[in-house]
Amino acid sequence: MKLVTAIIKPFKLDEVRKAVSDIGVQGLTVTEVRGFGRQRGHTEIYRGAEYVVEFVPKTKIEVAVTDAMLESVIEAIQTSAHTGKVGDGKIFVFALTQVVRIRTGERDASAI
Amino acid sequence: MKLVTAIIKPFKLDEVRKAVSDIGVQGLTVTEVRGFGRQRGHTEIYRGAEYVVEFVPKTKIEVAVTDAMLESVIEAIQTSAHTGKVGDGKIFVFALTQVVRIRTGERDASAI
Amino acid sequence: MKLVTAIIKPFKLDEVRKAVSDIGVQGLTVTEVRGFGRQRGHTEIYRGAEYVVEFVPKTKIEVAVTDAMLESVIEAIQTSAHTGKVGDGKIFVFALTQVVRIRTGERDASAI
Amino acid sequence: MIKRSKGLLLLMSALCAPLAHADQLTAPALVSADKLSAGDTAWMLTSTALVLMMCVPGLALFYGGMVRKKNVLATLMQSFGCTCVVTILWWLIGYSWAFTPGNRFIGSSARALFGGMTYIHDDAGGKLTVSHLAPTIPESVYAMFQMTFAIITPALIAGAFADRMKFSAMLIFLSAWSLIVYAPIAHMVWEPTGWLNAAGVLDYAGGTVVHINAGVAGLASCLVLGKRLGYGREAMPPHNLTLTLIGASLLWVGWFGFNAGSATAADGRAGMAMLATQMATGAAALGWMFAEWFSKGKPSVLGIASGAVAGLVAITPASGYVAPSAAVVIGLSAGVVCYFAATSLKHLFGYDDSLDAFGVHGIGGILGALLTGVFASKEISGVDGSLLTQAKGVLTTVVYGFVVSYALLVVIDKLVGLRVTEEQEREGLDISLHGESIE
Amino acid sequence: MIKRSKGLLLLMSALCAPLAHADQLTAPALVSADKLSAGDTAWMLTSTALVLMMCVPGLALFYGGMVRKKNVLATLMQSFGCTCVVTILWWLIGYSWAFTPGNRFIGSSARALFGGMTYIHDDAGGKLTVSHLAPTIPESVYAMFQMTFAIITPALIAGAFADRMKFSAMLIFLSAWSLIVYAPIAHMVWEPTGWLNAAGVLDYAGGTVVHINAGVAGLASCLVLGKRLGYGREAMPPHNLTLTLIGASLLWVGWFGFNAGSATAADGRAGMAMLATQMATGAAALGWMFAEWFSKGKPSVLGIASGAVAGLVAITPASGYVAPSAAVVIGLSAGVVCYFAATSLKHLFGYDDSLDAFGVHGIGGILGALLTGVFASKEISGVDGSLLTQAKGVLTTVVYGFVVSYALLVVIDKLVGLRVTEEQEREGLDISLHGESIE
Amino acid sequence: MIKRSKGLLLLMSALCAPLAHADQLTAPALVSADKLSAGDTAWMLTSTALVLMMCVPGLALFYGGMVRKKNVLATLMQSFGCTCVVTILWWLIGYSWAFTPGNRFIGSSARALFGGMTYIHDDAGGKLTVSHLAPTIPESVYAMFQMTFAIITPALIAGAFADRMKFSAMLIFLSAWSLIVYAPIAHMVWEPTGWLNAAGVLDYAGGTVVHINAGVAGLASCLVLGKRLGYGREAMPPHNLTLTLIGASLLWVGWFGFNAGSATAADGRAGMAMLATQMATGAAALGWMFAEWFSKGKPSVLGIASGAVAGLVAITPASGYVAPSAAVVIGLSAGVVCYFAATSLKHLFGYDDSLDAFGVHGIGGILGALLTGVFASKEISGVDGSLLTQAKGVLTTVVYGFVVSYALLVVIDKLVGLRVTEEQEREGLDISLHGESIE
Ligand SMILES: Nc1ncnc2c1ncn2[C@@H]1O[C@H](COP(=O)(O)OP(=O)(O)O)[C@@H](O)[C@H]1O
Ligand SMILES: Nc1ncnc2c1ncn2[C@@H]1O[C@H](COP(=O)(O)OP(=O)(O)O)[C@@H](O)[C@H]1O
Ligand SMILES: Nc1ncnc2c1ncn2[C@@H]1O[C@H](COP(=O)(O)OP(=O)(O)O)[C@@H](O)[C@H]1O
Repeated sequence: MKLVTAIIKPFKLDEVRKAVSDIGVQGLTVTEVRGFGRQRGHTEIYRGAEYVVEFVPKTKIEVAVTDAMLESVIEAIQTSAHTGKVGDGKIFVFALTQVVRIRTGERDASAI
Repeated sequence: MKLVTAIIKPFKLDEVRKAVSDIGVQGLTVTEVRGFGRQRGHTEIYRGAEYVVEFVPKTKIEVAVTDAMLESVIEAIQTSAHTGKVGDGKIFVFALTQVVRIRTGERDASAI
Repeated sequence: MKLVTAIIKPFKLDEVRKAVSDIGVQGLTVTEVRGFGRQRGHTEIYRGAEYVVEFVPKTKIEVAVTDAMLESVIEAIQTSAHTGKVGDGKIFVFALTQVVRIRTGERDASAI
Repeated sequence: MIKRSKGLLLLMSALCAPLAHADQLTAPALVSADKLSAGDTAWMLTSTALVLMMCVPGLALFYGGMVRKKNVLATLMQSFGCTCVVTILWWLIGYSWAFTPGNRFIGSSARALFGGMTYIHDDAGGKLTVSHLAPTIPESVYAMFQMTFAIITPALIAGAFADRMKFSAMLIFLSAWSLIVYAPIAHMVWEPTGWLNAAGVLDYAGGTVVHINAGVAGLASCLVLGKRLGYGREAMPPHNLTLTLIGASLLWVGWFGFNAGSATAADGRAGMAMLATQMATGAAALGWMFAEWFSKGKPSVLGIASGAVAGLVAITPASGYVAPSAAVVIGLSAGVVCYFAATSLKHLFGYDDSLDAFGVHGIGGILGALLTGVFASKEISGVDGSLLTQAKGVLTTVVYGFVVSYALLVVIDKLVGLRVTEEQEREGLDISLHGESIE
Repeated sequence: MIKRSKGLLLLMSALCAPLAHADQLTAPALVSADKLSAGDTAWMLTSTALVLMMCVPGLALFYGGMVRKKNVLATLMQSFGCTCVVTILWWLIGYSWAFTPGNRFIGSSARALFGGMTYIHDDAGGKLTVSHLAPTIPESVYAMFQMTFAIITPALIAGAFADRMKFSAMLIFLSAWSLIVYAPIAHMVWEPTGWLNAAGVLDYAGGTVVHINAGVAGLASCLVLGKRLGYGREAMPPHNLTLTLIGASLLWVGWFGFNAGSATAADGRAGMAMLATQMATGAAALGWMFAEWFSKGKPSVLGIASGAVAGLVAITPASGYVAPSAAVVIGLSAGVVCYFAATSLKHLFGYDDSLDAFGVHGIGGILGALLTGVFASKEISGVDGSLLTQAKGVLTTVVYGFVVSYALLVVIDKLVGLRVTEEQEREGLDISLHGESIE
Repeated sequence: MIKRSKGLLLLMSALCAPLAHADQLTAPALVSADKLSAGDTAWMLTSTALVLMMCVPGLALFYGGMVRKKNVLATLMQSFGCTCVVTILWWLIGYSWAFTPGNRFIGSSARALFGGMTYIHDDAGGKLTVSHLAPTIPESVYAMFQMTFAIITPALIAGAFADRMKFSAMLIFLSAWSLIVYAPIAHMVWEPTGWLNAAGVLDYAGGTVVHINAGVAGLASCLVLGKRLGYGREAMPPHNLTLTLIGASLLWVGWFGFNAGSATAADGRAGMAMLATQMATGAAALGWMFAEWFSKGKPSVLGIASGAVAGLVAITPASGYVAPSAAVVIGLSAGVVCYFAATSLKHLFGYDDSLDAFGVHGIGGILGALLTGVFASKEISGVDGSLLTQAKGVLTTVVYGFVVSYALLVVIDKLVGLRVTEEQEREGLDISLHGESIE
């Protein structure tokens, strides 16, 4: 099993969620994050004091998937989160050694 | 070493924290997240415009543990976070290739 | 490839960001988290009701790096986030099985 | 009360045809427009606006900031909804039952739907009705001014049952309470035919009618409703004391309309009432702050704000009767006493008066009502106070208010149920009751 | 309007040298200081402060809480900026065009830069100018009071084009609108030489001049500007209804200055206007709340607050003309009608009146203006209402206001562009236009 | 100042037994109740409420929104705590030292604990004391009105030492400052026996006494305390400008009580003062906004709000002396000058006047005081202004205020320490000093 983590542009969240649901993903977890990268932040000025806000708001999505589904999920995220402009974000894939569903105690594949 | 990540119901945080402390966990990290899954969200209506809020507030707990403690920690989380109702959440386990304690520079097991 | 995750003191964020940029890190992702560990929280009292806030605000940094850069990045974070006081935080390293740049579809090393 | 403008009236009557003195009225009456004082009317129009501001947004914010984030909108909704409902009830019958002559316990229905309350344009003679309780201002203004008191009183109760009462049940309860508890008590204490008024009970601006009354109703409701889910186990810190401090500040400012407005005139008595209000509030806020500082080690924003409100509550019955220095004493004691009431009393007895409606308004109101008997100055008010008479007023209100409120709640619980479900309480009232949430 | 103080004036004139009655004035005039009423002046100074409070912070918060977090500061900026710009324009020429005698459509330039508006110190004779529309208060106070109306009206329009208009373009539009639309309409309806005033159109406090006017301008602007990016697709829930409720509450409180202040005196008519305002607001808030409760299953904070504002809007033209019970009817209908206007109408026609400037102020204003013709009481106001005459006023304003606003917007769009870029709208106006953000 | 009601008084005295003219008083005196003007009293009661609202919640929010989230409650606490402490000090001795006749530098102790300030009920003759500075309103009202000025002045200083001063040390400093700096300066400038008053220094509502005074004390405190931890290195953006805008708006609204209230009457002079206040504020806000827009490329919410406050500050000494058009000029210059003062001056000299107490109140106050000398109109005020005389008042206040404040701070630092520890500052004052935090 793998955990697919994607850092995307916030306003893309709904599209991505739909995209992965469509290919059978049952659940995912979302975190508001701030990103630093090629995409530039902005400058704020308060009474003459300038603050360069290097970080841009991003949304992080985590989806646990079976190895079988991995590629299609990556595919779905990449196309739905894509705008072609700098700052579209990244997808990171990790190996999951175990998954447990708290409610039932089910483990691994059946717990996803 | 492993990193145990659990997505739980927010009001269960204290119980879970106590449960893992009791079995000797020294520290953990908590993040507010939003979850999408079998548990339904709610609907908000503002002047006739309906918004289906698919995401439900969840709390994410991350605990780095030695392989030896892994099972007991999973056990502790699963029982303390359990309500039996849909939405109880998931536990994900990852392999940790390294751990460093910033203050001392200690590495791995001793750094946890 | 590896993902380096560091839990640091919030006011250290800028220093750490500079430190890793200096050694060539192109991007990173930041999350506000709450930490529980050796560092004590504080107590709040509202009309006689005492609340022990066990958690202290922390900042989580995630940096995807090539294996080649791993050590230097850990090194950079550890020195820049270091105050020597309890609560400096931890660095966790995970193996990354895949990385994708959403904008271009590039994969792995070139996507970081 | 005899008005400052009497001199002027006399002067005029000396010139014009002699006319009955406004202050001889024993019931609302139609008078010629030039019997009014524009100055008094100006101040009472202003006072009305100030007292409305106390409830919305003042009280709404004071309470809203103290609850958990998931309940803030529901808490604001309680104050706002109460404002709207009582407005209608006051017009329906409340004003008439409270402020028209009647029997010893309740007024007549003469002013139902504000019937008979008139203003006749100058072209048609320039007459209008005035209340016998405020002969130099239009009755419409007096009815509005008193309406704002009728509005904020039930809204205060909500502090005791925050976070767990159904909005529907609350509307039913507050409506019934406003008519069955508030109106009669207001009549007994303030209308000359009321027996407590006749008995000489002093309540300048509502320490008894408003605060003790709301306080004991609050106690009744937290007893009937029970504690909040997880009370004592889960942390329930105020989510945003910025709102609470804005609320406390607007309460303070608005209270000038409440107390100085109760002079129903822009005169020296109003000035004394305002000054006493300010002194007591400052003293009480410091009293609470230092009591907390010494006993807990830190002065808190919630503490100083609560202290200010405690002082405002305690000086309410006394303002207009006492000198500034007496006000300082009243305020100081209110700050310290209410500090212990709010921080210890409820934990001692174990009821969940969530936002201390009883601890601050009940206790502070009782303290103020009694001290009014001690400090009332004949020079300022023309009357002497009596601890015993005051105690009579307090006791009547405590017993009547508590018993009837308790009964009402039990009945409504049987009929529609008072409390939200466990899931609703867990999810928060904002989403579960109102389908809204704040970011 | 003949004042309460007439009696006093008579009395004095009987003693002093006979002097022209203030109420015979047909243009601003210099009078002796003792012709003023301190009571009326006190209330009008207060009313001015109350109406300014309606716009900042009242309206600013009412709107600010309804937008998304990324646009809240920009929304506050619209109200605040409008306040400053209109202040200058009113001094420049606005007041003169609106409130000095002129032709049937617009006033003269006699008071440009407030020229001729004087106060002469007692040492030099103690004289000052008064407006023929408010002879018992200083002209400076009347001009200030009316300025606050001129300020809030364009600020109301912003609700329709929230989240997408350039701040620069907005300043240009509101400035032009204030002079080309507001001033003439105010003159036509309120200044005796204005043709609608002569025609007998009743508008006590601005249902036509302020609300219909702003409402149709809002409709025009959301038509010209088009919908918000992602409208209908993306969720755009209000980010913080706490602010909206504070705003609604301050609007309610301040509206007493708006309506009761329009009596330009502290008299019985002002009292009736205040009472009517309160009754209508309470009834409208409940009307909207229950309409929503029944149709959607939950009463919302946004709903009850919107209902209150709808009631305030609808009673604005009627207050001072109608009895309290009539006000309840007007309010109730306004609550229900505006509920459907705001929740269905715009979705029906598919325009994006983001914060319902038209749905609440336009519709509510029209309803109120017409019902004023139905419920106006001769006893209270000395005049009879006529549905037809009212309709004439409504139609004129709707047509003139809509057409000119639409034209203005199209022209300004050509000149400087009305709308922000897609990136700016996406990032949020706070950062993109003002370089600021809230935590 | 001779009152509008003089005409009426004359009329009455012509009829009744001749009585001394209120305006001949040189010290507080006992007068018959019918010597008062209900209209003037109504306005002064209102003004008092408005000025209190300026400090809490107005100033508290204006400052609270500008600090970092971890310090917002501590900042609110500074304003609220100051309000309570000064209330007690004013009663203790402050009022007496400031507003009773004494020597050239300070008043007598005749009114300590408000002793001798009386109101005698009509039954006992209907007499009361009035101040020689406001003979047509009760002395209690005048003392309350002036108390609100004494309250907000030290609260303004807090803007300079935000985020780093101990709450305990602040209470000690502000208390001492209120008695040793505020009271004497108020006496010198406003009480006839004060030498600056005798010298003809014009300060209608406190440009010198309040703003210059607070501004230089602020400068002294940020010099003594030093910079905030991480100043210049770490970002310290305002955490929530919504609060700041609410605060600025309430300051604006409340300032009508401050300036127009300083007429101590509801007359034409008050009207002129209100109008001048509005014009200057609008002009200053636009001045700052455009200055920033041109120099930095964007108009900001913090900018327009700061500009409004700068205008209010600058017009404070001039209102009541100048015509509306002069007010526009004063406001515009204040907006532009303070913009540069707040954005460049402190970076130039490198002191950390955190919220620009000196940059806005100090500079704006000095500018306004001097321009009052230039624009004062004899027609309106009965007196001519003199730049030189004004400069004398400014200089005295700057030197006295700065030196004494500096000395006080150094002494208190020695005694109890002024500054929090580094850990406390890092963690935030809300938690470290008050044990509270906002979500
Ligand atoms: N090496 C990295 N480690 C972790 N997160 C990264 C890394 N590089 C980029 N990110 C995340 O991806 C986001 C987008 O990256 P950016 O370089 O701005 O654009 P792009 O993805 O189009 O190259 C960043 O804001 C950051 O949150
Ligand atoms: N495949 C997944 N990947 C990541 N997070 C998930 C996944 N499935 C569920 N979750 C998280 O677990 C939470 C609970 O899951 P849900 O399906 O609602 O109930 P249950 O865990 O009882 O099956 C979700 O809100 C989401 O945060
Ligand atoms: N076992 C762990 N798993 C996950 N996070 C941890 C763990 N131990 C500590 N942390 C994180 O590191 C932070 C600092 O740890 P702490 O024990 O307080 O100080 P130190 O890192 O100096 O030992 C904690 O607040 C928590 O966020």
